[in-house]
Order: sequence, then structure tokens, then C-alpha cells
Amino acid sequence: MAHDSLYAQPEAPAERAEAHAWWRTALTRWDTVIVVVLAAVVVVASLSIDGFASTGNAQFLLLDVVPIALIALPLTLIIITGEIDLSVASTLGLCSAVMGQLWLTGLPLEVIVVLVVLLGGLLGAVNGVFVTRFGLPALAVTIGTLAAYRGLAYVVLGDRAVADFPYDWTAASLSTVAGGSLPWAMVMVLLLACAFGVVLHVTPFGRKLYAMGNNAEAASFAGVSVATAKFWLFVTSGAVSGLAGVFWTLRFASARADNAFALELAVVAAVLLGGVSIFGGRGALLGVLAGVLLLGTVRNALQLADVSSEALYVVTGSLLVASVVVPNVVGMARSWLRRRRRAAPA
Amino acid sequence: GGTTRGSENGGGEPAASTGTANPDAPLKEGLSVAFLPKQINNPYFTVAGGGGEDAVAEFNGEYKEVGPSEASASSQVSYINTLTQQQTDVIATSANDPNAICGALNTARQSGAKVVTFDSDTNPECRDVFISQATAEGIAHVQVEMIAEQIGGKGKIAVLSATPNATNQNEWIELMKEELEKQEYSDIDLVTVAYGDDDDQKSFQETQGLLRSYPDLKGIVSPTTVGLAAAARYLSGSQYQGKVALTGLGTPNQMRQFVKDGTVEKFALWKPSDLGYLAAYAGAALASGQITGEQGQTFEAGKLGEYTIGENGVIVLGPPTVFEKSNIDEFDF
Amino acid sequence: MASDATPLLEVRDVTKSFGAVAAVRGVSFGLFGGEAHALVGENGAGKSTIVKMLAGVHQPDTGAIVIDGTAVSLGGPAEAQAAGIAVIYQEPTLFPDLSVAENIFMGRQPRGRFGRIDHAAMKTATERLFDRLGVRIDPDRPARGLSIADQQLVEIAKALSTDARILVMDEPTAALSGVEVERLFAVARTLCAQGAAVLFISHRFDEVFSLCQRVTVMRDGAWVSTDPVADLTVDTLVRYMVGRDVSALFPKEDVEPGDVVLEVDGLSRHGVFERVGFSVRHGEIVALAGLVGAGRSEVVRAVFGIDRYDEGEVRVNGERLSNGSPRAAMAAGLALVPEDRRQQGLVMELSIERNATLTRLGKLTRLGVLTGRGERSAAGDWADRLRVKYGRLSDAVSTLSGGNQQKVVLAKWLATAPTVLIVDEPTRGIDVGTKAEVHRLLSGLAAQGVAIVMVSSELPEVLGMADRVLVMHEGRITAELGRDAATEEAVMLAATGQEAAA
Amino acid sequence: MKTGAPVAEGQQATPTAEPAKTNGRTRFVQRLWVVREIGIAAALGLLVLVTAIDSPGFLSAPSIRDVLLGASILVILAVGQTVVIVSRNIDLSVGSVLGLVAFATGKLFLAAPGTPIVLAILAGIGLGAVCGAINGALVATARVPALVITLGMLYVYRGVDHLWAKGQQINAADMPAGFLSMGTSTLLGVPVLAFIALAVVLVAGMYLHSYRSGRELYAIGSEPNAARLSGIPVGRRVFGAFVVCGGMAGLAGALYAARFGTIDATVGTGLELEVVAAAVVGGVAIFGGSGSVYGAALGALLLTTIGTSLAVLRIDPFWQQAVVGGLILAAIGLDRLLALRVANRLKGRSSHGA
Ligand SMILES: Nc1ncnc2c1ncn2[C@@H]1O[C@H](COP(=O)(O)OP(=O)(O)OP(=O)(O)O)[C@@H](O)[C@H]1O
Ligand SMILES: Nc1ncnc2c1ncn2[C@@H]1O[C@H](COP(=O)(O)OP(=O)(O)OP(=O)(O)O)[C@@H](O)[C@H]1O
Ligand SMILES: [Mg+2]
Ligand SMILES: [Mg+2]
Repeated sequence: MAHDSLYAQPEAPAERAEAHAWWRTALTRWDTVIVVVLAAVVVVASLSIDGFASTGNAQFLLLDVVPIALIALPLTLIIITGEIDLSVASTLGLCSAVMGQLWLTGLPLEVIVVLVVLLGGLLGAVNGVFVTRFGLPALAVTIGTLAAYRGLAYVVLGDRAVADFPYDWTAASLSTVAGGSLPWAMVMVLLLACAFGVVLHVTPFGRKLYAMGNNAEAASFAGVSVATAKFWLFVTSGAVSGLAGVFWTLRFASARADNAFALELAVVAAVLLGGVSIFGGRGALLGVLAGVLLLGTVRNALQLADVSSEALYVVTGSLLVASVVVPNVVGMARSWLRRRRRAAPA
Repeated sequence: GGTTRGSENGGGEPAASTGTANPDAPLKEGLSVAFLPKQINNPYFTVAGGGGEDAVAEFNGEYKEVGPSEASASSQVSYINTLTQQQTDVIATSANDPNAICGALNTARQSGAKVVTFDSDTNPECRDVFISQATAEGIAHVQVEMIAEQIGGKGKIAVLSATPNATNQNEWIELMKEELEKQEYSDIDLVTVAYGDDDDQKSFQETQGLLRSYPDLKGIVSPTTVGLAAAARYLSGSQYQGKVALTGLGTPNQMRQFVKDGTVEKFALWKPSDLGYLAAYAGAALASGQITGEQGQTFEAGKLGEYTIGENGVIVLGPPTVFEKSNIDEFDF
Repeated sequence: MASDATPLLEVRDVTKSFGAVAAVRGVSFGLFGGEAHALVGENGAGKSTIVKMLAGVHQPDTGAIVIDGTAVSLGGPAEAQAAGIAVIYQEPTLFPDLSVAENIFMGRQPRGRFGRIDHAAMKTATERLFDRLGVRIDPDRPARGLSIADQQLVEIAKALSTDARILVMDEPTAALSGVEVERLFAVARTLCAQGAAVLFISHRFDEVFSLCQRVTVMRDGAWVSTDPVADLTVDTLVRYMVGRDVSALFPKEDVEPGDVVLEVDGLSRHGVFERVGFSVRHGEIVALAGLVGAGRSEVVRAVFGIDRYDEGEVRVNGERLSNGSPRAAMAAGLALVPEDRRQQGLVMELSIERNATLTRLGKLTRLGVLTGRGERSAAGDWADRLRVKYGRLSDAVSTLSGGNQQKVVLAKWLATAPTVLIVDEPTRGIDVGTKAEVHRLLSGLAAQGVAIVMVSSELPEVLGMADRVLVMHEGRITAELGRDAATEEAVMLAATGQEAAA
Repeated sequence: MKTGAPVAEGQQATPTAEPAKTNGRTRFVQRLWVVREIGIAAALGLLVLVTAIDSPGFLSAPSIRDVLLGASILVILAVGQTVVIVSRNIDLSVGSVLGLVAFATGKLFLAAPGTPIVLAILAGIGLGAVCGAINGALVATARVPALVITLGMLYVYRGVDHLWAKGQQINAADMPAGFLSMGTSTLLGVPVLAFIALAVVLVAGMYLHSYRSGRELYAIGSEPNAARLSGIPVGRRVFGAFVVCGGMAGLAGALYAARFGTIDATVGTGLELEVVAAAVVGGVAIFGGSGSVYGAALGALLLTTIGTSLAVLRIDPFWQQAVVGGLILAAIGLDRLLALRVANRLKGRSSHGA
């Protein structure tokens, strides 16, 4: 109940019922809205910005969004259950550092990759234990592990950067399908997205995530094991962040403790832009993918148009604010109009 | 060090030296020159970029400066990719990570761009030339010389560096240690290296920590502008002012006050604007075919005169300038 | 005592709808200074909605609230307070992190110099209030963890502290024992004597008759009558309220009970209930009766595994059920329709079909995947069987009326085809017609051999539906009455603990 | 180590549960509220002790002065953040607001070198309050979650800062000496900044404890629906909390300019999570309703002292952040433990007479 909406009006339920009816359709539509906006941005940019529509640029754009897209997948599920994981970027950094350190010890990379992903899962499990067993707020816990994991990354690798990963691997991280513009890494993201999408949208587990995000008590009355589900989501989030760490390290051929520093807020922003409610219970994976791509595309297009990186900040922030304010204000305006209409004949 | 980083996705080895150099080729007009600093809005790079802009204006090119707001290699990669798409002729960059931006730079070179690194190098196989602000030896030498002079050639000193993985600083510190091995410095004892992460508050705290844990410290060397300014501010407000010597690398504007109030006697730095100026000319020379980056080639760099490419494609700007009370007011950067 | 003067407060032809639900339809009555006025009606009759309009929480769609002869518009709770109206809401609205004293004086704290809150004065004032009510609650303790009864007392103290001219109390006594009720009435009578008007809502007729001078009856949102209490008997009041013969509402079919399915043995959850034991047979409806707070809900929650119990055991068909696992209970064929449908029964923002299928998603999958069609047909099936009125199955369940929401909760659990169905207050907030439907449904299920445990605070429902009645008082079963022995008096006596266990 | 004292006390104070013992229990409960702060203070003391044993100079006057100086700005930010968090909101934009105001202060002195210091600080507070008002207006009127809004505004304010600065750096030489000396000078051996922070803590502490609108913030955070039913103007109060938080960030920004003298557009980047961490370590419940500015201030002091101590102890700099993270986890875990204990002691005990 920590999440009951603060600003629902006193005459709540009925008004809310209407608002919700609207909200639901709006939000099922928010996916569409954001996909349409994305398409529009792509079309406009292709027509007006030199070099945007080239194969090479598409490849770079997609490569750039891979880590955020990867991490956003499990984070979407976590936020839908009403929790949050801010430690993802630090998990990525620690996994990258450990990957470098293990490479120095001479282990084969195949083994290292598996170990690193497992390590990510373990780090996620720590978050999960704190949140589900000790009942601590996820925001506070993951701020703590955000600092702790990044710190441990420095402890592991210190000031060193490990860079001599084999060419085959680093090249593979950049390679594209049939030499076109679709990186294999993006294919991996899309496959994972399909898997997460299936789990979220058409399995009993996914249904239960929405239920517990909206009303954990009612979910547990219906026999849903809320704590267990959340725990495994944190584990998944950690493991996928570990995988993102592997990609990051190979793509930049550089394992460093400060990799992906401060990426967490960008990921959260992308997820929220995709229409996922920070209070849980609402959102869809398609919207999140579109949100991630929208941020990446806008960034890329503005860069090509020589818009300064400062303006990018303003654009990102405004998009985020607009994504929550606009639907709400429209909803409030509608119900106000409806009330006026109802009152008028009386 | 890496073994294979230089290679880029699928494509063969970048053409490090295409064709032969023609020292007499005229500088092309209308060259597009992009400066990509470690971080945009960083005053040091703003000044360097200003030098570059002047140079580009002199040879009638198109200048622009792009870059990330935060000093990260991954964002630099994305900007390099953008510049590649824009078919920029010359990319002058200062690397946040010697390895991470390598691939992107080589892709840019394959599509025809000339890459000049300045201030902070990448691996040599990823760029055409590197403009070094001074030789690392020169920087190490001048700093050791300054601190030795200020503490009377005797006593404990410490180094306050930038981040623990800053390439430049680490190289200089290594060379300073070698320099200190010399007989004339045998009474000087380098006790520790602290890291202020190029963060003002952290550097401030680290300075304070140094003085707490080594009460008999005689001097501090801070080979980074942020660290030097923060340390100076700490000393100027403490009882150590004038008792503990401080020197290193800093900008005159930041240090003016501390030189005048006696906290700092002298410090050094190259002129960042000259660094940018030279980088722009080197890029233009590369793009015009005057040079290819081979050792021994020479080119004319406007008002700075003639430069010769050294080993590994390194071009050295010159000895650092030492700033002290008598000359500091002549500089504004 | 009834005066012919202008009423202190008058509700004049007010109407209030929530979406499609007309909660209040053209209700008028007046509150006179020096009088206590009762408002009675079935669940969902619209009483609390009237209260919320007086409190400024809701604004009437039409009609007006008139104070001292002038129509006022109460835009919010603050304005109602300023107009001299103090309200005790049906559900306690306390701040769990703040102290009891602060809860009482929030927004009206006594102030000392520089406008600073005088904490000591606030504490003394709180103690004085509690003295008047004859209770001892530590003013400095946080409100978190107070029992429902104590929470209700704090609410009462809060309302008294305002020295309001109009005191509105929505079921203030629901959680209180006789002693506290008497103290409360004494205070209320004093206030009346000082010229204040009191609006009192209760489902207990003895209280209505002992405190009030006048009573207004509501049915399905509409005004039925306003009469002096002296002119009425309980029977006439009930007839006004329900509008027809009560017993006709409960068409319990006679069923020959089968074998024992559910056995509860010596179940204890310390401090909540002690050594509760009973058994239920196939086809039998066993009612758990008692006053609010007797611990009935806690018992059924523990049986179903929502809460863990400390001692005892639960057996289904002779198999012991593991403690604290709703999943195990569901696997054994149990179903629990919880008392609070908004909090516990439904996920309000999800669609009707998502809610209806939440309990048996696993069975609706094909190759582990839910195809929308299977869910929709399963949900639609049940919605039709229970005659739920809905627009589309994909509408949020929050858009349904309360009765239809309750049907969705029932659908959700009936769909699991339980052998033991536990229903906690199955007809709370359900309108008269629907209530009969629910009763017919329960009765029909029993006829099919389902064992039913029914917790209900409505005595007529208990008497009409149950084969056997277990009466609880303060966490213990105090009587077990067969259908014939279960009379209103017998149940009430056992429920108030005035009679040794039968 | 932090739990030791309260538990022992608790056992003494609650041997029975009879209403007659109410007084003893009252004291116990009151103590428990205080204890949250005592726990942090004890941790702080322990840290100082360990550091001082290793390096006695740590307890010298100048050293303490340095610690206080270092903590002042974070304390002020944490106080503002606490005001918002108790009302069940959060402000992630404080780092950006601080940066923006610091730069604006520098610009002010560049444009009008003669500006009186007090005026400059007031201008800083004003600008911060405007930023806070924008956050508050969006949160309270558009009724959207504070976390999303302030995350968005974090980017917006930072972007505005960068756009304005365009790579410019403002140096000590550009600001009046009097202003800069305020950043480092001392009064009776205590830094002026620390006095300002102390004043802020005391004023905010008194406001939250002793004024109606302050208590209403706790009420809102504790149970928003009940707050509305009690007639508390929820929207207005939340708006006010954001304005206060913004104003504090503004004050901190102006003081930052005075203290560091070198300002560019990156000032304060990433500070928001540190501020939230300080509040959380200080026992402020992230979902509102409880916690005090004193706790938050101690939390900020503790985090800063850790930074300084680890530097003084010459602990491997790479360990520092890991230690900070571990400490945050320990602190919230401890807070939870205490809350559970309180709940257990109060559970199942009817406190009114029969
Ligand atoms: N906020 C709301 N939104 C939608 N419907 C509502 C709302 N509040 C009340 N209702 C509906 O209005 C009707 C009257 O409800 P109200 O709470 O006034 O009943 P009541 O007479 O107080 O019942 P009880 O005796 O159970 O307290 C019910 O059908 C209820 O479901
Ligand atoms: N939140 C709570 N905190 C403390 N005690 C509680 C709480 N809720 C209920 N209780 C206590 O638990 C006991 C049983 O309450 P329960 O709700 O089970 O009663 P009930 O007979 O089911 O009443 P209802 O008709 O309201 O369902 C009562 O003594 C009540 O005071
Ligand atoms: Mg009611
Ligand atoms: Mg109950």
C-alpha cells in the first residue's frame, strides 16, 4: 500500500473508476503512441538529416542502445511488480571488472562469460534477499548496492583496464546480420525481448506480476507467492545486467571498473518513457522497447544534426516528464469536461 | 596492452599510410575539422578547441566541436560514429580510454577521415598522429625540478593525481619516480600517491587526508588541474599555507589567486590553445597529403612554425610553460 | 424533545451517483439541535455516502446541504470542519506513524508562543478526552498497531475534540463493547443537552432505540421514512428497511449432509483466537456469527493459510493441510472469498477477465501459454452464470458496481470448483436483489455437495442460510446452535458473551 | 553494535504490559524514536574513534573543522530532501538544481561584481525555490509520481545549466573575496558554513516538529487518504515541501560556489543519490511518515566523515565506495529491525483499561 496514488481526489473511487477506464485504453494506446512517435522521428530524421538513413548509422544506433535495451527488459518486469532496481549499472560495471580480472587469470572466455552471468545473478539475489526476506524498500536497498557494487568493481580491477580480449570475440560483438545494419547483439536483444514479452504477457507468471504490482495483498489472497516471484526477478535483473556487462566489455574491448557509470537513470528513464507506471501494475514490453529506441534515435538524430549534447539532456528530461504529465492532464481534462456536461443539464 | 584491439569489425587493417607524402602539397581549403574532447564544456578543452578554431579559420576550413557532457569512452564512441557518418575530414580527439574508442576511430579512418589525437592518446595503430602536450619525460622532469627547488631538495612529498586509471597521470608519475631515483634527489621521499578523481571535493578531502596522515609532509605535486586547484584552496585556508609546498599542472586563471597569496610559488602547463592549434594544423596536413604520419616527416603549423613527426607518430608541442608571480598575468586561460 | 425550530442542519433532496451507481437518490431530512438522529438502512443503502457529503468529501450532484437555514457548499473536509461538522468515518482514518495525541489534534494542535505546537497541552487535552470516554490509551504511542476498537475510540476522541455543533458518527460502535458504547452514549447525550445535533448510524437497533429521538430509513439510496423513534418498533423498522418479508430472501434448500470434509482442530493464533475447532460436511452451510472483531475473519484466514496459526491443525478429507500456504489450501480444494473485496478480493485496475481467471491460470494454458480466448471464454462463462452486469470483459473491474464486483470475486473462486468454500461477509455492500441471488447460489452449491463456511455479521442472513451456527466471542467459539435452536436472541446472547457456552 | 543500547533499555522498561505501567512504556517508546538518531551518532562516534586511534591528528581542531566544512553542503541538501521524503515524495533533481544555482551565483558576480553577499545567497535560494516550485507544481497539480517528474527535471535542469555555461568556467578570481572567504572562514574555530547548516537543521527540525504545517507533512506521508479526509490541503503542502527542498538546494548551490570557487556546468552531478542515501542512513523512511532532519543531518555527516576517514586512514581508495554502500545497507537494515521491534512490543497489547 505504499503506493496508493497520492493525488487521487477525495471523491476518488467513482472518478477514479472513470479515469481508470480512460487510463487503461490510453495506456494500451501509450504503446501505440510511442511506436508512432518513434516511426515519425525515424521518417523525419531520414528525410532531413544527412547520413541518418545509412547502413552504418543504423548499425551504430542499434549497437548504442543494446545495453540499455537489455537491462530494460527485466527492469520492466520489476517495475511492474512495484519495485525498482537501481543497481543495474553497477552490476554491469562489477561484472565487467570481474570479466577482465578472470581473463587475466587465463580462463577461456566461454567459461568466463558463464561465470560472469552467474555472478550477475548472485548480485541480483543479494538485492532480492534484502527486498523480499527483510522487507526493505527496493529503492533504498538498490541505492546501497549501487554504491557497493561499483565500489567492489574498483576493488577487483582497481585502476587497470583489461583490453586484450581476442579479436574474434570483440569483432563478434559488433558484427551484423549479413553485413547489413542489424547487429547480432540486437538480434539477441530481440530474442530476449520476445522471451520476456511472452513471459510477461501470456503466461500465468506474467499475469501474476501485474496482479501483485496493483495489489500485492489481493494477489497473495489468490495464492500468488509474491516474495518468491520478486526474488527471481531481481536474480534475472542481475544476470541480464551481467550479460550486458559482457557485451559492453567486448564492444569497447575494455574491461574497466567504471564501465556504464550512471547508466541506471537512463535505463529507468527509458522504461518509464515506455509507459510503465513507477507504482507498478501497468506497462507493456513493446512500449519499453519503443521507448529505448526512441531515446536512442532522438539522441543519434540530434547528434547528426549537430545539436549539442546539452540540449539532449533537456530533450530526454522533457520527454520523460511529458510521458507522465500529458496522459494525466488529458485524463483530468476529460473527466472535468464530463463532470461539467453532467452538471449542466441538472 | 592489447594485442588485437586495433582491428575493426570485418574490415582489414586500416590504411595507416596511404600513398606517399608530398611535403609541398598545398593545404586544402574547406576541410571539415571536428574536435572531440574528453568532455565538452570542460574549460581546458574549451581553450584547446579555441586554438583549433583559430587554426581552422587560418586555412579556411569548417570547424566544429562536439562531445559528451560526461567524460566517458562509450559516449565518445557514439560521437565518433556520428562524425564518420558526416564524412568529417579531420577528427581531433582526446581519448577517455585508449582502447575503447579504437575500433570506432579505425572505422572513421576507413571511411576517409584523418585522426589526430591530442592531450590523451589512444593506441598508436588507431590514429594517424598524436599531439603530445610535452614529452612525458619533460613533464615529469619539470615537476620534480619545481618541487625539489621549493622544498630545498629534501623531505617527504606526495602526489595528488586524478583518477587511478588516468593514462597520462600514471605515465608521468612513473617517470617522476624514475627521475627521483637520481642522485641529486636522493633526499626526497615520495611517500604516497592519492587520487582525487578529478573531482574537486574529493581532491580537497584527499589533500586534507594527506596532511593528516603525514604531518611532516614537505610538498605535494598534483599533475592535474583540478587536483592542483583543490589542493591550493585547501592549503590557502589552512595553517599549512606557505609551509607545505605545492606545485604541479594547472591553468593560470584557476591558480592566479593562489600564486598571488603565496600558497603556490610556481606551476607549469603547456598552452592548451597551442595544443589545439597544432592538432588542427596536423590534421589539415594529413588531409592535404603533406604528411602521412611517418616518422621524420615535417609540416608547417601556422604561427607555431615547423614540426617534425617523431617516433610512433608523436608530435611534441614543446616544453611546458612555467607560471609564477612575475608572468602569470600575461596569460588568460 | 423534538422541536419545531429550524434544524441545525438539513439534507435537502440530495442525489449522488458514482458512474452508473445511484448511491443516493433524493434524500431529505433534518438534524435538530439537542437531538440524536439515527440513519438506518441495509448495506449499500447510501448512508456513508450521505456522511461523506456532510464531511465535504463528496459534493452532491443535485440538492443541497443547509446549515442554519442557508445552503452551503462544502468543497472539502476543511470547509465542513469550519462549518462546525465533525465526522467519524466508517473506516478509521488514522496516521499510523504519528502519536495518538497528534492523530486527534492534527491540523488543530494547541499552539503556544510563536505559533509553535504546545505538545504538553496537546497531551493533557488528549488525556482529558480519554477520561471523558473512560478509556486509557497512551497519548504518546503511535497509532500503528492499535486494535480496531482502539482506533475507533481515537476517532471518537478526534470528533469530540472539535467541539462541533453537528456530530456525525458512521457506525462508531461497530467495534466497541457495551461498556464503551455506554460511555460514548453518555458523552453524546451531554453534547445534545448542550444543543448539538448528532447523526448516528448503526446496524444495532438497541443502540438506535436507546440513544436516538428520531430515525430516518433509507433503502437502495432512496429516502423511505423519518419518524420519531417512539412511534416505531424493531419490526416496522426492519420492514421499512428491507421493503419486504425478510425470510423470503433466504431460499435455503434442504440438503442431506454427506461426509465430513473440513476439520479444524484446536486452532490458536495467540492474542487473536484460541482453540477454535469445528467441522463441516459436504452439502452443509456452517455460519460463523459474532460481533465485528470477534475474530471470525482471522480464523478463516488462518484456515486458508493467509496467516500462520500457532497451534492446532486443519484437515481436508482427513489430510493435514500445511500451515500458512494458500497454494496448498487451493490444491486441497479450498476457496476463500475474503471480506474486503477492494483490498483482498480484487485487483481493481485489472480487467474483469484477468481477475476472474487469476486463481486458475495454470489450467487455462496451452503449452504453458495463455491464449486470450481460453481466458475470455472461461471468464465470460462464469460472468454469465452469476449474471454479472458488465460492458466488456476487458473493462477494469473498478468500473463495476459493488455488487457486481462481489460477484466477480465469487466467480474467481467458484471457477476453481472448490470442495470447501469459505465466504467472509459474502453480501457486504450488495444490493437487495443481488443478495438474494448470492444466497440462491450458495444454497445451490451446497445442494451440489460443496461444504460452505459462511462468516456473516448479518443475523438474518445467518439465520436464514445456515444449517448450523457457530457463535464467536472474543476469539473463542461460545456456542454451537443447530438450525432450529438458532434464534436471534440465542445468537446475540452468545455473541455478546453474556451466556455460558451452550 | 548500534542495537545494543536500545534493546537493553527496552527490556528494562517493559517488564509487564499493564496499563498502569503506561508511563514506563511511554518513555521507552519515546526513547525508541530518539534511538534511531542515537544509533547513527554512535556509528559516527565509533568511526571517529577508530580513525583517531590510528591517526591522532584526526581529532585536532583543524581536522574537525575540515570535516564539518565538508559535510555542511550535504547536510543542507539532506534536510531539504527529508522535508520532501516525509511527505512520501522524493526529489531526484537536487544535484542539478545545486549545479544550476552555483553557476548562476558565479554568473551574478560576473555580471554585477558589487552584489552584496547576502543578496547573492538570497538570489540562489530564490532560483532553487523556483526550480522546486516547478517540480512541486508538476507533482501536485498533474498528480504524477514525484520520482518520474524529478528524474526528468534532473536532466532538464542539468541541460539548461550546460546550455547556459557553454563550457565556461567561473573561477575564484571572478568572485568577491568576501564571498569566497565565507566558504572557508571560521567563527570561534567553527566554519561559517557549518553554522549555516546547523541553523538550517535547527529551523527545519523545529518547523517539522512544532508547526502545524510541518506535522501535516508527516501526516500526508503516513497516510495520504486519511490526510485528505482530515481536511489537510495535501496538494499545497506537497508543493510547499518541494519549494523548500528546492530552496535548500539553492542555498547549497550558492554555498558551493563560495566554498569551491571553481564552477562549471558539471557541479553536483550524481549528488542526488548521495543525498537520498544520507537521508535513508539517517533513518528517514523512504515511503514517508517518519524520520527527522536531525537523523538526516547525522546521516550526511556520517557519509562525509567516512570519506574523510578513509582518506586519513589511507585505506585503499578503491574500497571506499564499497564501504559506503555496505554502510547504507546496514543502516536501512538496522532501521527496519528497530521498526519491527517497536511493532512487536506494541502488538497484541490492548492499551485501554477494561
Ligand atoms: N466512491 C464510490 N464509487 C463507486 N460506488 C460507490 C462509492 N461509494 C459508495 N458507492 C456505492 O454506493 C452505494 C452506497 O454506498 P454507502 O457506502 O453509502 O452504503 P452504506 O449505506 O454506508 O452501507 P454500509 O451499511 O455497508 O456502510 C453502494 O452501492 C456502494 O457500492
Ligand atoms: N489491524 C489490526 N491490528 C490489531 N488488531 C486487529 C487488527 N485488525 C483486527 N484486529 C483485532 O483482531 C481481532 C479479530 O478481528 P477480525 O477482523 O478477525 O474480526 P471479525 O469477527 O472477522 O470481524 P469483521 O466482522 O470485521 O470481519 C479483533 O480483536 C480485532 O480488534
Ligand atoms: Mg457505510
Ligand atoms: Mg471479518
